[in-house]
Amino acid sequence: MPDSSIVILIGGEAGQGLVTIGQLMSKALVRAGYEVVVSQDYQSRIRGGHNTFAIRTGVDALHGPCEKVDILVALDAETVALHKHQLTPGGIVLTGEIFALTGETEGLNILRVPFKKISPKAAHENVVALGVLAQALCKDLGLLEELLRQTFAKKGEAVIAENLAVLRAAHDWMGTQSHGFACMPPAPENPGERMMLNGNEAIALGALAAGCNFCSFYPMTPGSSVALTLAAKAKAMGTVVEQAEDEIAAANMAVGAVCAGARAIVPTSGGGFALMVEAVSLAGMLETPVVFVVAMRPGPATGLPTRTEQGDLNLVLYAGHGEFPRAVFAPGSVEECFYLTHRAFEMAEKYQSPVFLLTDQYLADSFQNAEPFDLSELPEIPGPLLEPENPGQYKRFAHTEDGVSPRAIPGFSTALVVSDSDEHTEDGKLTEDLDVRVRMVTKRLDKGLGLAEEAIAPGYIGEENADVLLACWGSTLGAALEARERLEESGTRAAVLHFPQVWPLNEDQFLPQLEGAKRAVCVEGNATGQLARLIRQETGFRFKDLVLRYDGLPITAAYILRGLESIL
Amino acid sequence: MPDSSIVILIGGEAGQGLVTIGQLMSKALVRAGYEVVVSQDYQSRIRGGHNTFAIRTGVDALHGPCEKVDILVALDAETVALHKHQLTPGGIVLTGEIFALTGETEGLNILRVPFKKISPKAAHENVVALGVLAQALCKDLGLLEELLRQTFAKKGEAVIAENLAVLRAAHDWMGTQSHGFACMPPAPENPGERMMLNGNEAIALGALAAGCNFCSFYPMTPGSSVALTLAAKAKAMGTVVEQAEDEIAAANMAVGAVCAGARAIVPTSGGGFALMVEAVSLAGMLETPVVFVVAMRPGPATGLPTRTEQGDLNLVLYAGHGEFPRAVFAPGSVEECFYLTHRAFEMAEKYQSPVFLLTDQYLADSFQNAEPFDLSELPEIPGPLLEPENPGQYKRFAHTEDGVSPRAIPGFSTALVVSDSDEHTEDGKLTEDLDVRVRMVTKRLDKGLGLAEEAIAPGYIGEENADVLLACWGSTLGAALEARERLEESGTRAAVLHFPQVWPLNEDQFLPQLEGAKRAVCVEGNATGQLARLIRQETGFRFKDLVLRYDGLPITAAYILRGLESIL
Amino acid sequence: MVSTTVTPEDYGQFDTAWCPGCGNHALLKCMKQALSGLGLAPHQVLMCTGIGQAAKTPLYMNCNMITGLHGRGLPAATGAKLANPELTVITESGDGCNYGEGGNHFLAALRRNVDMTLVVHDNGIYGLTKGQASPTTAKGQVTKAQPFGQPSEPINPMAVAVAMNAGFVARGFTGEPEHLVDLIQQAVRHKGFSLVDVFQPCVSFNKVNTFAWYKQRCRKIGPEHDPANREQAMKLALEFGESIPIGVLYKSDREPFGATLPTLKAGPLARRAVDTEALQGVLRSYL
Amino acid sequence: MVSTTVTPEDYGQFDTAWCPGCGNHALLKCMKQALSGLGLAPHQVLMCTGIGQAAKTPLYMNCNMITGLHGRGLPAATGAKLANPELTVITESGDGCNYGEGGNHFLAALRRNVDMTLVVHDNGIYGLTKGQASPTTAKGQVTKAQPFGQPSEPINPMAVAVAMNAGFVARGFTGEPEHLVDLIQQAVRHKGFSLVDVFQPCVSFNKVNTFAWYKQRCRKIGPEHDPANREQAMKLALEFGESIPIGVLYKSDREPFGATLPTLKAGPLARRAVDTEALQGVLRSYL
Ligand SMILES: Cc1ncc(C[n+]2csc(CCOP(=O)(O)OP(=O)(O)O)c2C)c(N)n1
Ligand SMILES: Cc1ncc(C[n+]2csc(CCOP(=O)(O)OP(=O)(O)O)c2C)c(N)n1
Ligand code: SF4
Ligand code: SF4
Ligand SMILES: [Mg+2]
Ligand SMILES: [Mg+2]
Repeated sequence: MPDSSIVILIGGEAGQGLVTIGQLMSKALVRAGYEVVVSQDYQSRIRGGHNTFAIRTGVDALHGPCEKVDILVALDAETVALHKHQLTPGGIVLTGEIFALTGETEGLNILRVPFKKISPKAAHENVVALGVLAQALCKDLGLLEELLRQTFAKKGEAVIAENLAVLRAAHDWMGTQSHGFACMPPAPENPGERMMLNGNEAIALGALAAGCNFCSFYPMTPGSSVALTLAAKAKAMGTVVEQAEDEIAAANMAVGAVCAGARAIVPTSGGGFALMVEAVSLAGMLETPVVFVVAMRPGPATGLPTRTEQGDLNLVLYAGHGEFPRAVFAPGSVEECFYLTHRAFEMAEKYQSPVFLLTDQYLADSFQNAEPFDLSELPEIPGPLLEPENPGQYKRFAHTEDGVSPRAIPGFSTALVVSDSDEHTEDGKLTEDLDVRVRMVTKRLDKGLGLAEEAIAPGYIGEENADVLLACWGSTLGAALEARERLEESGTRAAVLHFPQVWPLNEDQFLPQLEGAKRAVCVEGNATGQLARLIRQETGFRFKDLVLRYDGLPITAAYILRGLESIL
Repeated sequence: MPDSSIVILIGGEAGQGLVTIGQLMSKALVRAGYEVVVSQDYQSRIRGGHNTFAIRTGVDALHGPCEKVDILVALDAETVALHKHQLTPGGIVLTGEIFALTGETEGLNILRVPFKKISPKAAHENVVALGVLAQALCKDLGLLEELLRQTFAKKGEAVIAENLAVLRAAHDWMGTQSHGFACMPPAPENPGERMMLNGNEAIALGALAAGCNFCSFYPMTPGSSVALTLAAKAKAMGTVVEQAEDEIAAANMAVGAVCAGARAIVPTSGGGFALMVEAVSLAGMLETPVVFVVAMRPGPATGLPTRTEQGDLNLVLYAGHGEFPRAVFAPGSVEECFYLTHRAFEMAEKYQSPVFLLTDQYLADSFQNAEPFDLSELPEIPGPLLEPENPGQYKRFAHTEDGVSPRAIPGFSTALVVSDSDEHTEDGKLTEDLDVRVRMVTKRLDKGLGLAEEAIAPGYIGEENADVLLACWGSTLGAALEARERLEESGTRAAVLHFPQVWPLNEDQFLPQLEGAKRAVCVEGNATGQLARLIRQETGFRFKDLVLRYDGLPITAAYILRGLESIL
Repeated sequence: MVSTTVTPEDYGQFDTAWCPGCGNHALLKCMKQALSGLGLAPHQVLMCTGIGQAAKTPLYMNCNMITGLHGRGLPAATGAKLANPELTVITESGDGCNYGEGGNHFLAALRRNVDMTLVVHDNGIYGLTKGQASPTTAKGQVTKAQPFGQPSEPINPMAVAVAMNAGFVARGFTGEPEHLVDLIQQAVRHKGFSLVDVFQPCVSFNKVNTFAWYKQRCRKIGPEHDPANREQAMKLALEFGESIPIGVLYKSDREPFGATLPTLKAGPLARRAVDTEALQGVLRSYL
Repeated sequence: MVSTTVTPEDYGQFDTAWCPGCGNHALLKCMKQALSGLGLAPHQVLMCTGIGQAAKTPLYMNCNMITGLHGRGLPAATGAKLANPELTVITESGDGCNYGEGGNHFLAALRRNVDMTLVVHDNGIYGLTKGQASPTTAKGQVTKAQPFGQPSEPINPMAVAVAMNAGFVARGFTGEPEHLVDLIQQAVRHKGFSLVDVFQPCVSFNKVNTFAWYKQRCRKIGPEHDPANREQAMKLALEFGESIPIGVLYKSDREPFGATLPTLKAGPLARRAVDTEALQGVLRSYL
């Protein structure tokens, strides 16, 4: 199936409102029944610079971002200069009238939108863009009108009316232009209710669905928006959201809160997570179920703080001094963000261990359509034990067959709940008895066996024994799926092996597929092939070929195909 | 060669001075020409509890600690109860008269030393033990007398005389006892000058020899004594030693100091290092040569703070968000501590990267004899560039063939030295240019190629194609060497493959040996086989057998042999 | 929930790993007395400590305990108290823990004013790690880590707390156990963050600030002092020489953290089930 | 080393990534003026910053620079100054960097009194991360991260610094550039740790503490105030309401860090070679 998607790229300076335009347009498209995948590219500054909001949309299922542009909405001249080479034949450029374009513009299908004329108030210029876009795509304004009504509901009827008038005027103006841009194919009829949200919002919602009621964090892009979403919904949900003085406090607060009965999430990014490494070890030792979200961005150090990368897999795999079990999830889509977050809490509570969600800037900021989440489908998550049977005999770290001890909470019974970060006896007190030490190490590692048994199998998409197998993890899924389609179209039998969980690995679930493929290629958003190394460590399987990206942009199907060209 | 060593184990409560006895006795033995390997076992408390100082000594080369005891110096009753089962036939127990022994003592060769009688002042009781020991080993008192004179030099002649009198009295008293303990064989004549020092002291000296002039640290057992040794020698050497407010400060101070011209070391232990993970990434990004010493102890969290383990290899390998090169050294003996620390600084400076030394409590506290270090043998370490040729054109991160840029220091010329933890241009300033990003990633990783080329080859001891190959790293060397000897004696062709550098690995240097062995066993002081996994990751070679120890005690030859029994 | 028949014996009696003569013994006793005197049963109390000699205190008494990481007692305590406002949460650990490694959490705790108590065993030294300078070690004091003398000015935790308008600021001395019991009780009763810095002689490593040294200097603050008077409190806080005032230096009228936070009003988090209706509403906001 | 012909132009002119109207522009200009006015050439100055909008300042001027980690400007600066006492070391970054993430280093810097200067761009907000509350955000101020209002009391850095007997404590305002240049110059000249907290309006995210808000409140401390008077300084420090004093609040007579440390006396570490003889002596002590 050739690519029938359309890409609308809105570009301009930070502060020009391009995210507002993009979000409203995306939402209208989703409501209309279209598929949407957004990728946002921005700089580490509040005003100025060059930012883009790219909406890829269409009727058929969409997976990842892509590089072409069909409609370029240029809020400044730089946007045209930087993106004109991405324009597809027949693509159009919508710009304002005030700025002079620099460089070669010949051959470009440029429409100068009279923003000022259509919208006398600068505040409504974004609405102009929406009206023009709707017309370009041959969409009627109903959904956008409804959206604007909702958006400005609090500002009163007058404001709504003003905006709607501008929207219509813009739509009408565009109707008078002959731009030759083909209408979008019609969306499915009665699409039903569809959600639009980004990866971090989906993580926040997954957490809420899992009963998460505590979030301690220190702001860090691109992790913060998980916390900000929880904060925005705190009034409805009662979630305690506390901004800590630093990441160390955020992590230790979560450990304290969970020990006292909370269900906690700690969102951050690589650099912030680096500061939590000691607390991760504490969670391992106290057997505290805390879910850490690490939204990756390119490092080392401050790196490219607003771009994307998959460079922190190793860090998360081995964070913490000493040895203890953990699980690491890596959602491949916004929808997976929701369900895997729920799963993360389930595994954390069940095995009383720190559990990690690895996402990245691309996915964190990528708005996508999703089927309404089905809460009834979600498994129950075991909770702590508020009232142990024999409070006087209660032992926090009692030995059991699977290493999991009943976890009581202080204050709800007369049981004393004692947790010591030193090696401890079953009743949680410091010990220097080295035999007890050995038993406790075994107890903790035993829980890892359970986690391994419950590991989610990697997804395999494609026929068996493909010529090319694209292995990937986390947010790279979409690009890999699309690359597979392109390969199949060009006659290469291709498959995708996607790891939504990268630890523990259970080789029976994927080694046959890897070995069955003629050529297995590992596709990762980093420079050293971290998953490839991990797979070799755990199974001995060696990827001869890697497609790696580490320039701060998300991997696209085209990027993978270019990479394969030099390999195959 | 059967084990001809003698083990003197001094046991008692913290605060009873057993370390003083042990150190003086060890030093006397070393000066006399004997080989010495000390292992210290203590608890996380200042007074009380049960501590031991075990001196293994003999004429033949000694490698590691061992489990038997020939002379048990029991400063309390508990020591007898806890260690009598380790006594070799003919072994003796030296105790005081005041305390009643509990439990079975039949068959023990117990000598009640009249401490009070020999030494009316309690302060001299330790000296009694020394005199008695010397007599038991048939040593004359010359060296001990000299040592006491040096030890008490500052306290004046009267104190010295008192001590010497007690020493002689104790020696004489023991002469009147019939204990049947065999004399030690004579030491080599004219042993020449020999050093006695522990692993952390050797690291400190190695650092000084490498021109290290800055140490920032936060106290943490067993890492602190590197800093304390540097502090003790600071008056002589001018080293700036600063106790930081926390580990984060310690690490960032070091980065700042090095950028301003210092050569810096940062000693800590796993939990403290966990807090430095972000700063490690900073050192990677700013290409700052900092040497981190991680003295391992059992985790997770506080774990067993005074015991030993090799559980932090993974943590150190992957510390830091993002990707950048590093080198990790793991000395196998006190002597190696010295030379590898020097090497660590050499590699750090040459490749402008963070470099790590992994040691552990056993080695940190193990006093051993060593040949006087030969300073003239040490290679020159490249220093920074104080006066760049063209100061106006200076670029801190200039591209070069090997990725290493001339490193200028602020203030010594008019060159401006600019370092940004964001991705940066050659002149060190923040950039959002993604092509520059790619070039800079490559530049940094290129340095890793140089580090790999210069990797120290693992030591291979034994014949080719051995029946059993014991692979190990760091402080486990001694036990492995001794286990090899035992195996050879019992007719098994055995070899040892020791990794003094665990990263980067260069498979040509060791894979043939691993593959050539009938049976390769990885011996590690942790519960998950971290080196074994790393080797599989890097080479595909899989150890079918592991001998792991994680009870807080150092690996001994006997432990390895017991482990092999269940395997072979 | 408060029973009136709690006795210090309910808090048990344990062997300790402390040195004979250490001030910690007295402090432990005072803590048991204070808590039982308040009618708090062991299961109503959660001690969150860091790591150090002081931080071992809850090992030697019956109570709920989280012994976490060096310097991180306060954040764990904060999390615990937010998770269950009904618990009596106390952080007990050393000067190194709270003013050194955990300095940032100390500042944050003063700002947050969560209703919990911090008892600092202030021995002017890093005890457990064998005698390096702590943030309260006097300038110039020689240790193995500071052979030229501690080069920095010690922190004055009382002055910092008063400067930050802390909820409750007191100083005690293990040599004045009754006085100390009263301070701890006032601190626990105070609604908001309470700091009790306790002079606790370390007989093994601090040969300067000995029992006698403190004994000679500590002077109980008399009833003439009004703890609401910040200016006077600051004066007392800055007195650190031949005479050192002990007692309650300062009490502010700040409301405790979260007094108006709707999210804290529904009681302990452990008892809250997911409000599915609210959640459905939240999900619908993304349609 | 001090040249007298340095001009602000020597510090260059660069495009910035700051918002139009941001107080940082004025502060940058003041900094260049202050340094050139002191006769310091760019290569004599090392700026060690954290991460944030404020921390970008040295990117926009000629000088040596280490832009390190968020909150860690001070320890890097401390290390650098100890390594080369001849450098003029300045840390410049935000309220979040220094009083939030880096709070512990702030306390330690006050204690150490290393001869360096800290200029805090105090905009009462986390600018770069888009407007969460910072430690100086007013209690109750609503942000996206604090929808119920910032729940904690803000830190009063002036009061903390005076309570800690800091070397040099001043407050400036970007709306009073000449005054600010003078403060920075005094701070750099002061031998010891100098704190200059600068009100710097963030036009994008702090709609409370605007330029006008500060302008209306800031009142220059007059010559009648004696900065050596700690009590008076504390009074000024606690004044934070309708009127806020700006200027030099406090100066103590503490000697700078290491004034008596033998290890710091031999000059920059980069110029020191290994003293082989001394080293041989050290090695011999292990024979
Ligand atoms: C992250 C970390 N750094 C350092 C240590 C080592 N450590 C344990 S206790 C301690 C100092 C204890 O001093 P203080 O808090 O004053 O308690 P005290 O022993 O004096 O009661 C240190 C540095 C540690 N456990 N963890
Ligand atoms: C360890 C770490 N945590 C968080 C961040 C994200 N971060 C960057 S700047 C900043 C806050 C900046 O606030 P402030 O210091 O006040 O500077 P401003 O931008 O207001 O000038 C934060 C939280 C980071 N870079 N590193
Ligand atoms: S070392 Fe000091 S603080 Fe620790 S137990 Fe001994 S006397 Fe007490
Ligand atoms: S966000 Fe605020 S502080 Fe940052 S540049 Fe803009 S106005 Fe200045
Ligand atoms: Mg202490
Ligand atoms: Mg700010």
